Amino acid sequence: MSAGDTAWVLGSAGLVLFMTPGLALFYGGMVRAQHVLAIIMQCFICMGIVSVAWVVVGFSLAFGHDAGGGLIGNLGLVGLRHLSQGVPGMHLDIPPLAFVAFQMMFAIITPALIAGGTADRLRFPGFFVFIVIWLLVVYCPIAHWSFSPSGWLAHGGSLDFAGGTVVEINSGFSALAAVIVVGRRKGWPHDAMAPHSLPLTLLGAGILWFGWFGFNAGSALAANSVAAQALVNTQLAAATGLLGWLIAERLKGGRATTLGAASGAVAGMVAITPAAGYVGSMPALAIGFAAGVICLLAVQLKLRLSYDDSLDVFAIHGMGGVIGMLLLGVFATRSIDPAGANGLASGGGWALLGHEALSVVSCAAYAFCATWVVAKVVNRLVGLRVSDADEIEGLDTTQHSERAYSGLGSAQLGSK
Amino acid sequence: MSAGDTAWVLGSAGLVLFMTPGLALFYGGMVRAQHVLAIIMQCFICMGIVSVAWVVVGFSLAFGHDAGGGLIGNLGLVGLRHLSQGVPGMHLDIPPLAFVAFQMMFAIITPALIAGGTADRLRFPGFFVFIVIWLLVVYCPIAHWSFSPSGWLAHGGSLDFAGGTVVEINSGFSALAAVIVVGRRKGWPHDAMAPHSLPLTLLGAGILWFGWFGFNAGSALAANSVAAQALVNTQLAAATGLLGWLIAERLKGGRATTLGAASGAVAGMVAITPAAGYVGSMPALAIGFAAGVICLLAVQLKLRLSYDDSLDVFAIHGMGGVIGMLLLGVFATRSIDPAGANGLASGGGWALLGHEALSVVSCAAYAFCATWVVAKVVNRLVGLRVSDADEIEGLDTTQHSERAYSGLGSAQLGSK
Amino acid sequence: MSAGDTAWVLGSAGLVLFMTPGLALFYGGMVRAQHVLAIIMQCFICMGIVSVAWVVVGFSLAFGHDAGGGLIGNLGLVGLRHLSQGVPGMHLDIPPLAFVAFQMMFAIITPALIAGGTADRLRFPGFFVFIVIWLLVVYCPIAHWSFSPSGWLAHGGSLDFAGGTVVEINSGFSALAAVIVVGRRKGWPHDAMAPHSLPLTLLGAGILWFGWFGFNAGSALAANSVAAQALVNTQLAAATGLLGWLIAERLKGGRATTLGAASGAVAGMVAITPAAGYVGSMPALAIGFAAGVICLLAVQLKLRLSYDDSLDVFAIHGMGGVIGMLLLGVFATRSIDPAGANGLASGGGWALLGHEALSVVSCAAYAFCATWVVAKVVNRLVGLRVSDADEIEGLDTTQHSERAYSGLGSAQLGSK
Amino acid sequence: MKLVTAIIKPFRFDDVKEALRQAGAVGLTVSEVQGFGRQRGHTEVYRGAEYTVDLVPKLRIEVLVADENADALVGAVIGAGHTGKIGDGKVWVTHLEEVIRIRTGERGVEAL
Amino acid sequence: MKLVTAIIKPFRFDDVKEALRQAGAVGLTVSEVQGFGRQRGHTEVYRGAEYTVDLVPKLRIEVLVADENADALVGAVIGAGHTGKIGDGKVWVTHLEEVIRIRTGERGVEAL
Amino acid sequence: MKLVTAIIKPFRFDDVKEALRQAGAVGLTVSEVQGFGRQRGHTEVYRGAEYTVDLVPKLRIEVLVADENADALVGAVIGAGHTGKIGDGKVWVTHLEEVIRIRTGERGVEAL
Ligand SMILES: Nc1ncnc2c1ncn2[C@@H]1O[C@H](COP(=O)(O)OP(=O)(O)O)[C@@H](O)[C@H]1O
Ligand SMILES: Nc1ncnc2c1ncn2[C@@H]1O[C@H](COP(=O)(O)OP(=O)(O)O)[C@@H](O)[C@H]1O
Ligand SMILES: Nc1ncnc2c1ncn2[C@@H]1O[C@H](COP(=O)(O)OP(=O)(O)O)[C@@H](O)[C@H]1O
Repeated sequence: MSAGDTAWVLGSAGLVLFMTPGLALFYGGMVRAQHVLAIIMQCFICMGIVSVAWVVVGFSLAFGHDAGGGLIGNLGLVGLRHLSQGVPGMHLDIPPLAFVAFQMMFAIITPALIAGGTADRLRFPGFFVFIVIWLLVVYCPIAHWSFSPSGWLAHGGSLDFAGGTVVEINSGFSALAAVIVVGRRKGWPHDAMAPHSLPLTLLGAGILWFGWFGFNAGSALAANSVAAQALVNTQLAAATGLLGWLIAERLKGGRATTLGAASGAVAGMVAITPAAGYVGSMPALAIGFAAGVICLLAVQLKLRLSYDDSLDVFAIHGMGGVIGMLLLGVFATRSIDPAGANGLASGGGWALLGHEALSVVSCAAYAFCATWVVAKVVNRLVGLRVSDADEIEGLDTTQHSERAYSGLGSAQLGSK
Repeated sequence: MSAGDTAWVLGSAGLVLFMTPGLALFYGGMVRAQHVLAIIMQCFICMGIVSVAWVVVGFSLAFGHDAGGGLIGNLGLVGLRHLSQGVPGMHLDIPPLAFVAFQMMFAIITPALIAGGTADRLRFPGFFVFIVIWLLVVYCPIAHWSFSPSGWLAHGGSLDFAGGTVVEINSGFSALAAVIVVGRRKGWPHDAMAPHSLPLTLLGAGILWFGWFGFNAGSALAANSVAAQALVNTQLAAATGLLGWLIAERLKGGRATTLGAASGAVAGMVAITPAAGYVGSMPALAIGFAAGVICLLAVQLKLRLSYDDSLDVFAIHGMGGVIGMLLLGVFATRSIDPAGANGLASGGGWALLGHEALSVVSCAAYAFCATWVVAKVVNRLVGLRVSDADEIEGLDTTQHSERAYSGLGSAQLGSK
Repeated sequence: MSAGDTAWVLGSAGLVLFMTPGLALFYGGMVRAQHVLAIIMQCFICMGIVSVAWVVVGFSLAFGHDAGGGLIGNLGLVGLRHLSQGVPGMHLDIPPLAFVAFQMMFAIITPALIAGGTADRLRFPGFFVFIVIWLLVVYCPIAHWSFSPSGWLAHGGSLDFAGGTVVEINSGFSALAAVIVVGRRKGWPHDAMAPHSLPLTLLGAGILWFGWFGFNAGSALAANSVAAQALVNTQLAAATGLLGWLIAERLKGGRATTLGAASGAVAGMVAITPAAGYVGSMPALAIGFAAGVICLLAVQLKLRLSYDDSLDVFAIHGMGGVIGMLLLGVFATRSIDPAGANGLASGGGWALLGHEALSVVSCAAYAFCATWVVAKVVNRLVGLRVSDADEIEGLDTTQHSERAYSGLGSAQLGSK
Repeated sequence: MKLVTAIIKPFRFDDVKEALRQAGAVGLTVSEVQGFGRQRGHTEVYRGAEYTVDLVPKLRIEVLVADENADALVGAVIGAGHTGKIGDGKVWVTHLEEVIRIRTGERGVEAL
Repeated sequence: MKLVTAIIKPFRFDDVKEALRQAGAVGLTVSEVQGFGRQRGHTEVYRGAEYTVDLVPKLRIEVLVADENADALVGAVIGAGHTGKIGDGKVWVTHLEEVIRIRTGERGVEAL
Repeated sequence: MKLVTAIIKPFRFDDVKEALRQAGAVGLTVSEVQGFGRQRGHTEVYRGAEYTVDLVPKLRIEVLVADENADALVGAVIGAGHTGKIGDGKVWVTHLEEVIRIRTGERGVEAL
């Protein structure tokens, strides 16, 4: 057991956990002031319920011994039993619990990401139930496929360094399905729905950027040169994602915006996620840039196709994840991580690209379909959507009996 | 000396320091807009004066060679002299200065916590003097008792992994005493005093959560499996604390609130603090949940007993600390940390629970009584309470000549 | 290669990156609400463009083999080629890429610091071009001089632990030059220009404080006792900087302010930056205190000399850096870092002080003059200053087509 | 000259503004206010402390108008601001002695 | 119909609102304003730059009322808003030509 | 008694306030409002969605004044608020039936 590696993975687990409050602010700043607490709450509740579900059963489903076909783990590790024998199939020089913690943080932020799609119209009880079922039915299987050595995708040769499928494609396509089930916000797309506090969003973006070092470089599960490369790549892809988005804004005739800078950086980091420890620095620049430009274009899709993905989870995480997975098939090279593979541009031929494409298609399809079913069922049984009156008044007062900001006419002027 | 352990403890020291600005925002969001800078300032001044007092004399009082009876350290380490010979009684494989730094951050946040109790009515000079005396007279002795190997509680067999007594019970009961000395806010409990910015509070909660990993897992003083367990336990107790509080809110007939989520998570982390490296994951779930529910109920006490603990420091830190210490006596097991002990549920009998109860009672009593005396004296000599007119106008302009937010009628409209 | 050291440096790189969003908020809170996004954007764009420029050519200019005279590195490491052979002249037990990443974050925050001087009046395209040229023409040479073993200052015997010249003096004197070139804000100094959100500024200060541990202690490039000392010194200098500023405010007849606390802490950390790993804890207290007091006085200079350094970059970073460099010449001692030197007070005579003074003068002069030329050229070719009408309306809507806060009359009330 | 002042529900603003334009208003001034009336407010709860907030966010619109157009504007506000649910607000008309455009010094109808 | 407008100290609002209700007001509209007058403001200092802020936060209350009730409401505001210290504010009465309830189109006293 | 109400550009406030004082105003009340009129607003873009914001930030000033001073105050506002560019705003005068100082109960000119 290496103290250095353990320090790195524990620190990274902390960083990834910190991303979820960061996401809460990133999202919170983008919505209107009467809905901000609701979206923050949807992120925080994931920090609550997912943590519990993860140690009780989720970890076992994702990383337990394969239950058959590489599709899902068995229940052998339920309640974290038998963990002292290590994580099946993995050779870690860190305490198994450190790995459990690190992966727990991924399981937390993924459903929280989905909340951005359906922002400003969900009933809190419905969201709560949805998340629990979604975790077990959608997240755990996909995590098993891509992250567990016995998962059918990982075992088959697909690479995903830090969650391009498990976190990004998964959240993006799941958000799309959820958005279709719950329908558009009242007034969309005609009413203006400007972000109520961009400084909050930029703060959130800063936290996400910081935390993403743990997310990607921590996924090396060691403090070594792969981790260093992953960290550098994360930074570079964020940088070129940011630049790509701003340049595209200028080319489209507008000004460079701060929301664009934040969005582009996130898009770049999304795209580098599956590739972070498998590609060199120069390809990382390209991957980030491609994501910055393409995700900006993908945002416009929703107007064409008339689905109301409030905070563009599909465009940024779904499409960004696809871009990253495919470009990983192009740029991967064993010279960075010998445990990786060579992609198209590194003389590895089309094999890896094929594996990556298979991963993309299967994870996207499963996430979309399974989430559609889960959302439909929860909507029927519990109800996912607030009433029109509550939507107009705002989710904060109607779902949580709170107001985000108390100035005039605030509770200060109320009586007890 | 282990680089891995050193990296972990230095990083943890940073995380714990970061908790104090986090606390400033957590508290700042909960007060009204005319008082927000004052509470932030009270946190920042602890980062200033406590750091200095700590290296000059505080560290020696807490961790120096015992001056007699396990009650307090002697002055041998004043000014950090003789530190190269190590910290008396401790066998560290990290630089002694790393330990000094790590413990310094605990000494900073504890008095800052107290400020939540007396929020919105303290004179700044009075608070400043109070903090300095309090640190030396209340904090350093209790830190010696529980944290120093020669302290009478630690030596006697009490366990406190990361400060259930030193930080939590201490701040909670000290706040209670301070609140009684300075009296209620004007208008309390009749006037509405709603939080002026819950997003700020939730941000603060996110920072606290992140930092608490350093607080608890850093207290292992090594990057090993105890640290990993402590980190997992912190996460789980935060999660169930959050869930427990929200469930209790629902059972009481209300809605789940975001302030409740933040409060419950903090309560859970408070309670797991003394137990983090001594109990397993499943007990951690229970400890957090118990704290979430009980601390919510404890908040109501102030209305019954008519003391105005503005931000519920007693209910959350005092009671949370008590819960954690006692449940540690139940759930502790040597299987996690061989240097620990077995509690009631692990076949260790009543011994540990007795030790923990003794710690609770002695620390609570000392903190309450000593703080009461210190506050009384400072109030007499320097004055702790602002005038009624200043309290109505707000502490920010009257104590600090500043306004938190400048919009209309702001200085923008003033003249130079 | 040491996993512990690698973990520490990677973590530190993350911390230093996090300082730039922290700075964005620190600055953003201090400006008026119609300009806040512009200053945040100027920080974020550095995270974008500097990262790219750094790996493409900047790193090679700063840390490549000396191109002659210790003035600048050659192009041997362009695009991070040949990096596997290590960083010229340095003996690292971490992956070279970790060093590249760590230093990249310094290159990002330094130009971002300059933006505070010229706040509230720059055209975004002009700033963008300015930053790119400035990085290559001003930053990289100075980094080579002081940080590269072959740089003429470092080689000559000057010490600069973490960037007293490269980051602090450089940004301070560059800001002064830029401010002189672009001129004063409309209405300055007659109009009141109060900070629009001090909680944002205090949050930023908290992030900077946290990140500075990575900045200074990470500069040890190892998790050892030098790093521990650097971390303790950072904390102590921040603390006494804070106290020094507040005491000076009181002595001048005013109240202690929260902006003063934040400013003093930053001033203290600026001053300890070059000295962090070379001096003991007690000198660190003195260095921070001196910076807190002197930087407060230096702020008043701009009114005397009529230059409009909006957010006091010169007073705090320029002067703070000078103070730190000179006091390093006094207090440095080999007993902390054997690779360091003994200063005046440690029996080393005047030699080191002479070296430090030479560093100060040469870096300050070069930064000021070169930046003046660069700013003049960019101003002529691209235009650095917005029109009066845009300045009155605000940079956020005119440069970025965004508004920071949408309340009434906000886009919410606009139409699509 | 008259001043038409209206208190409306915020989410009706776009429609009311459009209706006023079509009824001939060339400008208006609007501010955020809080209203108390028949419409119920809501309850807020912070750590168990319940606050009944009986103030409801509204917008206050002022339109300067020539005497003969006042009725049309009042009609426009009623038409577009109407939802039929409690809390739609009020509109009232005041007589003004003088209206001047600051830019030109024009008075009366010229000032609009 | 009359409009009673009052500028008061914010912390008196709860009492003033209660007094108005007891004097027969069924509704009111309130907004945040800043006042300048005899009451001194305060000084703010940011990095040594001193700003004298002579504007003081106030609340502005508007109550529509039947002619015969105006005096009672004015009395209520004075009674409840009074602290006796400088800065208590002003109350004034304007004549209205028309008041309409948007929800129903009712006019005059019916509209209240 | 009269009430002079002015809508002005925010950055003219200091000058207008000073001019009003010199013209004899002892107090005033000001609030933040948004204006719609001839002055063009601006465009905002969020992730490609363009919003045309046609509301412009303005300040609304109210000054209570004795009948004979109203003209002087109107002149002061025009003089100091004038920039000559579109959007300088309006000023208007209303007749008041009564003005009372809350602190003392003084009425009319005494109340100012
Ligand atoms: N007497 C009044 N004076 C001033 N404003 C009033 C008065 N009554 C109502 N309002 C305003 O009109 C709004 C709507 O009034 P309310 O009584 O709730 O509904 P409605 O007008 O549909 O009967 C209130 O929120 C308040 O702003
Ligand atoms: N001439 C005026 N016109 C409009 N508002 C005024 C006028 N004079 C005072 N006010 C308002 O009344 C408030 C209180 O006035 P002030 O002169 O400070 O105290 P007082 O009314 O007790 O003498 C001011 O803050 C301002 O809002
Ligand atoms: N008819 C109106 N009623 C009320 N306010 C108006 C009216 N017309 C203009 N305003 C106010 O005056 C401001 C300036 O008006 P605008 O037409 O832009 O310029 P100008 O007065 O210079 O012609 C507007 O922003 C609005 O606040």
